[in-house]
Amino acid sequence: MPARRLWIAGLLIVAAIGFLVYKGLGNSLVYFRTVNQAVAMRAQLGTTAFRLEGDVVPGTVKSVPGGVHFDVSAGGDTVSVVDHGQPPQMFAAGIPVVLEGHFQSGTGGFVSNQILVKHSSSYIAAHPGRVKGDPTAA
Amino acid sequence: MLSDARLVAAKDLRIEMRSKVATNQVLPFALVVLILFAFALNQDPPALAAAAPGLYWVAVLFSALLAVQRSFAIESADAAGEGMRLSGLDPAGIFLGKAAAVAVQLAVLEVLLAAGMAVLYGARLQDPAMLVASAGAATVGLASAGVLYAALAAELSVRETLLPLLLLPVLAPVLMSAARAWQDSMSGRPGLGVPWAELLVVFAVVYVSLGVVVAGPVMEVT
Amino acid sequence: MNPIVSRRASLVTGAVGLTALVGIAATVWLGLWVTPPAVGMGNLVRLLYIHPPVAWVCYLAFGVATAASLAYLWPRTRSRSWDRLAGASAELGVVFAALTLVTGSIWGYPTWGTWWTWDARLTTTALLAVLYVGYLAIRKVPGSPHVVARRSAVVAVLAFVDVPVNYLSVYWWKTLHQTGTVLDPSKQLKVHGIMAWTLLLGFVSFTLAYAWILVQRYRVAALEDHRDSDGLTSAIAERIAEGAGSPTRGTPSAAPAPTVSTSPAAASLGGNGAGSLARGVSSELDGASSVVAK
Amino acid sequence: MNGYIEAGYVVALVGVGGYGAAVAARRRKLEKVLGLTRSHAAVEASGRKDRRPGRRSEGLR
Repeated sequence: MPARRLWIAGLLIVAAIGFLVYKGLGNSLVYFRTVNQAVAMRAQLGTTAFRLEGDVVPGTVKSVPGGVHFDVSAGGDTVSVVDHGQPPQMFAAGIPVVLEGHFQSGTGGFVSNQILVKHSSSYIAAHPGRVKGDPTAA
Repeated sequence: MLSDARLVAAKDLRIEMRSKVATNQVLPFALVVLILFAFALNQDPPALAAAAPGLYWVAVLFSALLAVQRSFAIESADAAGEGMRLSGLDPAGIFLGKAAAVAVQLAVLEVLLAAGMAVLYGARLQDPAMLVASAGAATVGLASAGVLYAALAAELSVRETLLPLLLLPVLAPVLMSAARAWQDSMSGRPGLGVPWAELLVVFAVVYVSLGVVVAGPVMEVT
Repeated sequence: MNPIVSRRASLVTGAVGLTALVGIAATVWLGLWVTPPAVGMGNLVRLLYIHPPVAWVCYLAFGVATAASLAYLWPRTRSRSWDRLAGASAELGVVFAALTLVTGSIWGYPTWGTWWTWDARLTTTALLAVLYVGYLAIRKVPGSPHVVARRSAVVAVLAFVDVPVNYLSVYWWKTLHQTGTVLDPSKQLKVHGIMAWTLLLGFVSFTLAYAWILVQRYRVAALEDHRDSDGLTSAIAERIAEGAGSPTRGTPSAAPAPTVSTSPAAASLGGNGAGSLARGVSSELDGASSVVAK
Repeated sequence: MNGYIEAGYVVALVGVGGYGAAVAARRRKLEKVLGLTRSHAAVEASGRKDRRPGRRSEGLR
């Protein structure tokens, strides 16, 4: 194995992975689209299924027979959602959620089949008194 | 390296032209798979059309498995493989040549399968440029990764069962990306599929490079 | 190489095992009873002390397996010991990958609301487990030791490509899975107080448990090789003794063989001898010898 | 807590512990079959300094 070839192959691999990192930072391959992205691409998305991510707007959650109504917002846009399913245990106002579903053709609302709760990787004690110091200060 | 590759590729393709195993067995197999999917989903034509890109690439994946197995089966007769490795040809050249030959066969197969899909599934082949570009990258990826693993398994008594276990997980990203790229393209939104096509190119570059590097140890005379 | 372990080495191993046991017990106690519930997650946070450490060990195990495979492939460091280490570590990696998937799934249902979703992190983790299952399968295919070791080493190195992709998937792609908790590139620790310490203890304890099991698994591999080559060595020794007879006793070639205890002779047969034999004559003869030994 | 957390702990502990115990048991059994014991090992170890495991190059490679 000539050393030069090893170098070229190695460089190609690094370049390919580097390209992936560079593009990935632009979030081009998506598991979900945020609300503002989805609203911007509404015409392109049509009624095809995709995953929508946003924060549940406090005060908009209403239980209806066979489901729940609420608004999600992200990046300054808001979409009203109707979900037909069992919201998970951790579902609450103010938290980020990922919704599996599609836009409704007429109303512009989003029909969701499943709510997934997306939580951050921060873990903050619920009872600060039990832990020394102010947990929000660290 | 490249002249060795050309030599091996020409040899493999010549053997395929004369033996016609690819045209008489692999291609009909792929069509049978395509028809079986249609049987399984025939009560729901819209679902079949929607699932067409995924089913198409599953059929291509299985055919690729047969093609790379065939690519090394032709070396097993009369210890031709030993001869090739002892001939002083560059292992990286052998790898590239075999991968190129498999890629050519797969490309022909993909064109015929796509026509079959359009007819049998009622799928619309929109944006041919995007379809061809992503399929090209996917084919190079399938062929290079496939030949690499087939070379590893070529000498084994259990290669028919072991190769799918080793190879299919490796090829899963190609299946996923190619299916997504084609889905976006066929539903008239080629823009959405661009990142998936890029991922296919990355996969192809990585496995061609890896193959050139590890071809030596893989094809070492044992 | 040597399957017999010195007293000091086994004492160190025992200490590591004991520390791991105590550490895991302490992690469980702290995790289930002492640490507070978290904002948002409540008590569901408690799997934090188990799931990430198990996932980390999975990376570590595949990393060790790959490094050992590279050391085997590199001609100057080629040794059957590296091959055994790679096999042992990969098996642990598969076990921990399975546990990562199961604990993650159990955590995902109450927190996310689903047992499984095809986001990049989960998909690549499942892929990783399958890739190394394939590696373990190719290790089991019979052949001369050198050939088996070389081809499986190549498979291990190729499979490792998925590990960095898996780790970085949560940054490259938007995933449901949260980003890294401890090894976060932004270097902002997002876990507080005793929760962070418990998590750290979990990482250390599971790493030690990995080390202990790895040593055990490595010894099993060494002992199995020893057992498999034992029969062959003693058979050869008998033949030499037969052929030599009394007059030629003391010739340099025959004398050492019967007196040497099995291990080094077996090792050189299994490693050096078998490899060159296979290259020189044919791989079938060599394959047959290891079958006979079993 | 609601069962999920406990289930997660049980799976992880049984998995790691069970696998570790199984491997250790297999090691002990092999040692017994091969007649290698720790005391035996100590005696043998004194006489095998020159046969330490180390790099074994594969000849021609």
